[in-house]
Amino acid sequence: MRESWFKRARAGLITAAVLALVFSLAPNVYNNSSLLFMMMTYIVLSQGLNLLYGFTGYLPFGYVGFFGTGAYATALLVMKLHLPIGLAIAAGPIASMIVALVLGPLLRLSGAYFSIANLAASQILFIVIGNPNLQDITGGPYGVKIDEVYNPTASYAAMVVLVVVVTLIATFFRRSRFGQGLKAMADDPVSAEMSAIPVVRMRLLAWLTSAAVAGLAGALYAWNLSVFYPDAVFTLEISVFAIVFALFGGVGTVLGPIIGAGLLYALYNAIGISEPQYFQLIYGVLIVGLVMFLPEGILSLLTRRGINVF
Amino acid sequence: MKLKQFRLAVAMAAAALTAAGAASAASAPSVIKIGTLYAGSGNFAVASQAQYKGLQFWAKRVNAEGGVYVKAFNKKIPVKIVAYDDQSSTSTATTLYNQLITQDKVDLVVSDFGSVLTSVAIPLAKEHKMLLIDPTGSSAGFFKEKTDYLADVSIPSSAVWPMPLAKFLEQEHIKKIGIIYGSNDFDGSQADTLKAEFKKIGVTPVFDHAVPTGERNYTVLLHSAAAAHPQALIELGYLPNDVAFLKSLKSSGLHFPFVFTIFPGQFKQLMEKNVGADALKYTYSYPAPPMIKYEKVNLGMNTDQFVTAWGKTHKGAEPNFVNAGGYNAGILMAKAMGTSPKFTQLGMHQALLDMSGKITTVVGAYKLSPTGAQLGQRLPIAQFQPQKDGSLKTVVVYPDSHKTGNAIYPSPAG
Amino acid sequence: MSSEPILTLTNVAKSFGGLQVLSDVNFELKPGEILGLVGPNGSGKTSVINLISGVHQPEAGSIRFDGAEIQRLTPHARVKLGINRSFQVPKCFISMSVRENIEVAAHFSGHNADIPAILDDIGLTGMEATPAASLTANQQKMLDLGRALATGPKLLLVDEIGAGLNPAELTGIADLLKRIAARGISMIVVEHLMEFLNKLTSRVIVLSAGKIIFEGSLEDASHDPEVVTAFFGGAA
Amino acid sequence: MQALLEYAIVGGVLYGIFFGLVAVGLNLIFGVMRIINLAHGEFVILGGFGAYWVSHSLGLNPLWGLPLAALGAVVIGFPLYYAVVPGLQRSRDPEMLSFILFFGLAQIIDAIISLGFGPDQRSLPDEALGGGTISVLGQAFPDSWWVAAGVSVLAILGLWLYLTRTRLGFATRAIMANRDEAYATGISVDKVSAIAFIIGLALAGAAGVFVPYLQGSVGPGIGNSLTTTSFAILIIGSLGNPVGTLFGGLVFGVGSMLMQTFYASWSDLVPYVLLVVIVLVRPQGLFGKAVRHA
Repeated sequence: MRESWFKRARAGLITAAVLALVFSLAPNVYNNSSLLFMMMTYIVLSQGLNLLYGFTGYLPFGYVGFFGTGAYATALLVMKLHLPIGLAIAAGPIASMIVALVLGPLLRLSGAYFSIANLAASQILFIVIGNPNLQDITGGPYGVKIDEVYNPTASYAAMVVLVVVVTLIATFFRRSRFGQGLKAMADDPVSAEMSAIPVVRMRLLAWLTSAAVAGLAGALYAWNLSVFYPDAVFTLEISVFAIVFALFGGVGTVLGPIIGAGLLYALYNAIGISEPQYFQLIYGVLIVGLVMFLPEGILSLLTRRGINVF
Repeated sequence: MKLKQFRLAVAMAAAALTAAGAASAASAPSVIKIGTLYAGSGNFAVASQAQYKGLQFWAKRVNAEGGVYVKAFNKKIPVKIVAYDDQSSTSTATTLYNQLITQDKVDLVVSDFGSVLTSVAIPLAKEHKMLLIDPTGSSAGFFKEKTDYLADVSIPSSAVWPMPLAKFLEQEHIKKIGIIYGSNDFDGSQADTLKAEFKKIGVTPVFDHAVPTGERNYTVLLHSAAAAHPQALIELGYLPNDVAFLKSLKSSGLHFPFVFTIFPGQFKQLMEKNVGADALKYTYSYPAPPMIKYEKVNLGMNTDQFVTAWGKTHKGAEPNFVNAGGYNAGILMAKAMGTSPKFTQLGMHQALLDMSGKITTVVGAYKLSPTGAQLGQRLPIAQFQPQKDGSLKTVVVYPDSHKTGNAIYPSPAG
Repeated sequence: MSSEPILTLTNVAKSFGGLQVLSDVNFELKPGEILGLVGPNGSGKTSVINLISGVHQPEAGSIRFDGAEIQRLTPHARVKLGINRSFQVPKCFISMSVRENIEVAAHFSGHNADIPAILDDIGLTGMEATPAASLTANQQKMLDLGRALATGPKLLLVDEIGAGLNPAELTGIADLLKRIAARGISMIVVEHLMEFLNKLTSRVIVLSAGKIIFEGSLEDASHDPEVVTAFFGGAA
Repeated sequence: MQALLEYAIVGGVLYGIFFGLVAVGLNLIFGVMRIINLAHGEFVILGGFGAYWVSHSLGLNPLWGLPLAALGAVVIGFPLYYAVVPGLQRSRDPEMLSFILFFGLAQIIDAIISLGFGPDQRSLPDEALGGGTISVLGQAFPDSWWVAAGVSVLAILGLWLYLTRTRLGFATRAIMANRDEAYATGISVDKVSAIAFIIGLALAGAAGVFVPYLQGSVGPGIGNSLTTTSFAILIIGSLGNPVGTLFGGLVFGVGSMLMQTFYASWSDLVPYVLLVVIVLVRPQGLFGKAVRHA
């Protein structure tokens, strides 16, 4: 009755393979690897945000909180405990999942209340981690430095792997009963309960997955950057970019966030490097225009023509 | 998945790459490319643009003379500045430094103003084996190990800035001291130095408080400080902090016998415009060139020449210290290119080291350590003393070698 | 059929923000039985259904289903035990097709549902691929019912399914509910339309201001002075 | 110690009253239209830049920024309302979509301010609002703080009178209570809502006039913190009730000042912690009836 798992996953496997190929070869063609790295980071973050927003309807405005938590967990474990970088990176998503568990009660809130409370929560993390009183523990506003493990090539490769992994997770969300259950919850949580869907548990699972993705992205970002200040990994701009990229491509799909992040981040650098202040204007207009005319993202232009978008 | 979908997936994923940009051309010896960043907005905008203007000023003058003399090619080559706006953001700066190095393939990288925006350039420069010319990033943390890829050229390491201040306070027997400082490398390392110096003479600050770098309202903090009754209140901040601090101090109606801030000594005109001469009177600061003059220089213009030349190209405006710092970075780079037998990063670094201790410029003595720190100039202490006509006179009160008058302490109230 | 009650409510009470919506509710339901639940607006009928289905939890009292206390269980756990409901305002998964609506419920409940049979029951055969969003309000009501049936319920709570239907449609629904009951599924039917209810059952409970004021046949209820006052007179 | 405590409390009351004004416009718009004006902070900033412009370019007293804010609210608010609000209210998820749309608007306003005024922080001359200090309990505060608090009380009182003593205000409250029923009773919902929208923006702009005094300066980029702080205050108070917002402002103001006085480096946490704790513990606010089942 249902297609085999391979048939269902095929689009995702192909997408992941193409992304892996593109980003593995790209540095040979274009060697600002910081830019390529950032593009991958935003693909991962947009997709991670999509896992929550696209499938459950919860828009995490403070998504950057998980990113920053992952970055700091990794950096501090290297600095303070001198853990090998691999272990320290593994701790990134764990730390962000712990934060997500603590913030779990926010999922009781609906819609905009959730978003704004999540935003406040990310600000709290930022203020606490960047607090001068905690300088001895977190480095406070003076930031952290792990240049002894600085390795742009290896961290780049790790980010390629993360892009693949997050594409496969999104494929699972898109093509599995689990994902269908999440969609049902987003449509109507009460009816979903009445379809035997364990709403609270599944929502928490999506929340944790989404947080872990951001935490891992943050961990790799910390490794790649090796010197950073709290505002570099907690700036609201990161949430904003992830939201705009995902919305632009189209949430609830696998390709949407990839296309949104890829296109817009490239545009950002085309315009943003020379005239950054115009970019904010363009983003603003883009958001307003999308909500008013294309709330499902650019991929909905295809959907409307009856083309099934993966 | 249908074939159509597959094609779509491939095309969309590939779009990211195509859009990311075209390959860049290799650098030609027909022009020397100097890459730098400036902040069009944010915390560091004002100071950063001042430094950038100083660098541009240098480039314009050099090009008017047919370019910079490069010994390795034995000819003059015009200079081109490649600059991007990092909006005071370290993450944007990271991408942009990388852009300068990998895409624009600049010949030399000059970091943006201040320690925060310089910090991210240091590992990048090291990774790409590029010499980072650092005009104003002076955090003590940068200069801990020997390196070939970092040279602080225009201002002393911020850890040594407050030494004369500590000595002056000791000389004046001021023992009850309050410190308010921005929590960033620049201000934090100065606060650390001050506290360490005080400790040596058995003084513990009666008020010691860090504020966020973005702090704009000191009203409440000033009342808390006043409750500790310090004789001297020292505020270490960036330019916007000093503006806000002095404004809050004035509107609060509080009075302290001795008030010190960093930036009025570098941006006196701007400060007078922003906070009023009234708020500045009797306060102390580090007077920086061109406020203090270096007449005998052996590289570039001396202070008076610099002020005059600047005025000619800037509608009569007076340059500030950071303008001079940007200019100074330019002339030192030019000197390095003019003396290094090889046009390589290591060659130019060696040339910068070889010049150490032999050169005085518009910002004073130049002395580069093997860790990249600048040890040349020490900043004196000056007080802004009101004159009969209501103007403020910058009186250098310490050390004796620069002294132009006596400090008025305690400052009269009202 | 056993004579043990499948559902027992004992001293159930519920309030919202200080307003007592139900107090001291006691009744039983036998397997395969259809019970009518009537009462004026705001008398607490839907609250009873919400408490049994787990959308809300009672402050006091117990709810036993199939021999076990369930008042602390989550709604989805109760669905797995065999309780389901329809909603007064249909709550379909509007981003999904008709078939997916039913599939999701069947999958998560673990019930091996006969989907073509359910589609046939609810009159949506041939519309499997239609998006739920483009169904008429009545069709959405039927889909809501179909979703409930897909979980293989032993007890079905039906909330004002007749509202807005014409007489022919009402007869059809009544026949359907009777067919479902004949399969051994117990039912509580909340309804305003007495004629419709009359076709389904003879046993009704009348609620007024959160209390049971009558239990018995519909015929007797219409002569009960307290019921008449609750519906037509006195303070609303 | 006691002097500091008194200082923090008196300061907190003034600061809090002012923040009541900052938040009250957001409250009105949310109450009437059920849309979250995430560009609220930016409208406050616009008010601040209006006052700066009036003061620096026209050489007038910055208080002329108040009528300018009202005028600006009409000029911006009227077309903005009809361009986006009715459409949003017909959409499938007005609350969430409005949230995103107004966020985009915030970005646009921020960018326009940056392009038009440059990136610098702007401040206003103290002398314009007196320049001296007024003391209560021996604690001196700048005149500007007292003026700001006074104007805030008047504005909030005015809004309260409008809502309780005028026909339009009555209609506004009817819409807050139940939009559909208001339609049914023949209230011209769009017109009344548009007026409420304009009043909301005008109040935000009016608050902005005093931001350079109370916050030290005004500049692009502080919008987010103003919006979240307003949201916290709105939730502490209650929806739709201007007096509740004043109360919320006081809780925030006094809390904030106490923290600034005794644990200054943690004081930035105040609005965020208040917000998170209150939405979790008591989503209906400390000072109101339940308006939303979360």
